Amino acid sequence: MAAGNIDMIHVLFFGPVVERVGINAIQVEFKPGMTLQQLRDELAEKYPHAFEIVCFSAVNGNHVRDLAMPLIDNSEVTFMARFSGG
Amino acid sequence: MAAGNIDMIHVLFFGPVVERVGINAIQVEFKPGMTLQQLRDELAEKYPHAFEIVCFSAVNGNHVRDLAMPLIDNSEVTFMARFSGG
Amino acid sequence: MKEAVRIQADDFSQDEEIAALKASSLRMGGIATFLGCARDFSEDREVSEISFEAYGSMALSEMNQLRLEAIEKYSLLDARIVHRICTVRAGDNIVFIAAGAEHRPAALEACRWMIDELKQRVPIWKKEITPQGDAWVTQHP
Amino acid sequence: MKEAVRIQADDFSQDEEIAALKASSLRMGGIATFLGCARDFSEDREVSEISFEAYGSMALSEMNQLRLEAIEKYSLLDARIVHRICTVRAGDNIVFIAAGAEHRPAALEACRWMIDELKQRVPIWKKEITPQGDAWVTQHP
Repeated sequence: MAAGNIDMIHVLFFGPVVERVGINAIQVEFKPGMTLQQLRDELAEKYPHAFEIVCFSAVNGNHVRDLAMPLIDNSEVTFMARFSGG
Repeated sequence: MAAGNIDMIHVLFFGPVVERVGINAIQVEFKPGMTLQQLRDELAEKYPHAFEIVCFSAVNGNHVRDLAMPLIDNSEVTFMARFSGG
Repeated sequence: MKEAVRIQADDFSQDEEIAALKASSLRMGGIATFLGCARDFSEDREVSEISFEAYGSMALSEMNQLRLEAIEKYSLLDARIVHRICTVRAGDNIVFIAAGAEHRPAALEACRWMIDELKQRVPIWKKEITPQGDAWVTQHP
Repeated sequence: MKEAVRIQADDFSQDEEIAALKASSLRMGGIATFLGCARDFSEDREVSEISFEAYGSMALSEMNQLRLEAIEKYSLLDARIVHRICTVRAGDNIVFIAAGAEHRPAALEACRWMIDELKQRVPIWKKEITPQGDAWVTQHP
């Protein structure tokens, strides 16, 4: 962690989740050792209505199914509702 | 049978069968009670090389699987090789 | 608008065929198509062109029947079948099948069923033209 | 020539996409396509338009990955995937998938696999726009 800089996780929301969160991106302070599950739990507590429809998670644009995955700082994390493209 | 007229069966050949018969249409005298099988046997005796590749028969443009079908005069009959369209 | 089932020498346009298919219903959510083309066989055999012959009246009536059966069997909103009868070279279009349905499984299944059935029951024959001469294809590949 | 995998607002032409697909190989004997269109739901619900949103960078990378997997899995000669991200009305094109192979079974199976997989793994969401307001579709139909 560089002096004076707080390392962050960049969280993005899309479509139906944005509507329930009320904003399409938030920054969460990165804590060493933090897992995707911990981030999810933290956000789900803050935005329970939005997380009711969250089905998928991605880190830096890749699907992540194992929520035990440790995060690294400056990651781009997304919690997504079921897709309806096509 | 009209006086002076001999009723006929019009036999058509296509593609690989024409090549083996040497002609694309022939007339066969219609005999009352004649079945598709009898016509086939008669022609197969005359054009054995062509009938080696005959797989399907049609009468008046309709597939006929039951060769016991009696023919009526002036029918258009086709003996066809396996199809290769598409 | 062109007929939904045709035998013709000329090439066809997918855009035109799809536009015609769509014109039949605004409830069409899925359109599956199959386009058969002449393959370049030149690595195996020296086939330079492929020529098609049909028992025209029967082929057209079988294709029309096939379209109606597919519409009934898969509850399609519409379907189209076009087969060229002419001489084609590698890359040229030969056959086009399109199936439009409310949802995609019916469209995809019907499209496959139609091309499989067409090959089984529509009286069309293919001749391969090579520098050594012509040869009718008498077995399915 | 346009990229084989694209996300775009504009409509696309099947003829252009097929020409681009064919350009990759003269050994292509079968091309299967799937076109997804906006259905007119007006008999059930008053949906006048459908609007799409994507996680753009991930959607494009998933679509590229999907194309490569399909080419590998079905030994395709080439494949294309185009998805529109915009607002569409009944009858408008949404998604286009094309699979080209030497023979038809691979093309037909790969086409179906790609559209099924796209719906499962590509981050795109659909919002229905009605006179009563907008609503995101949160379940598969």
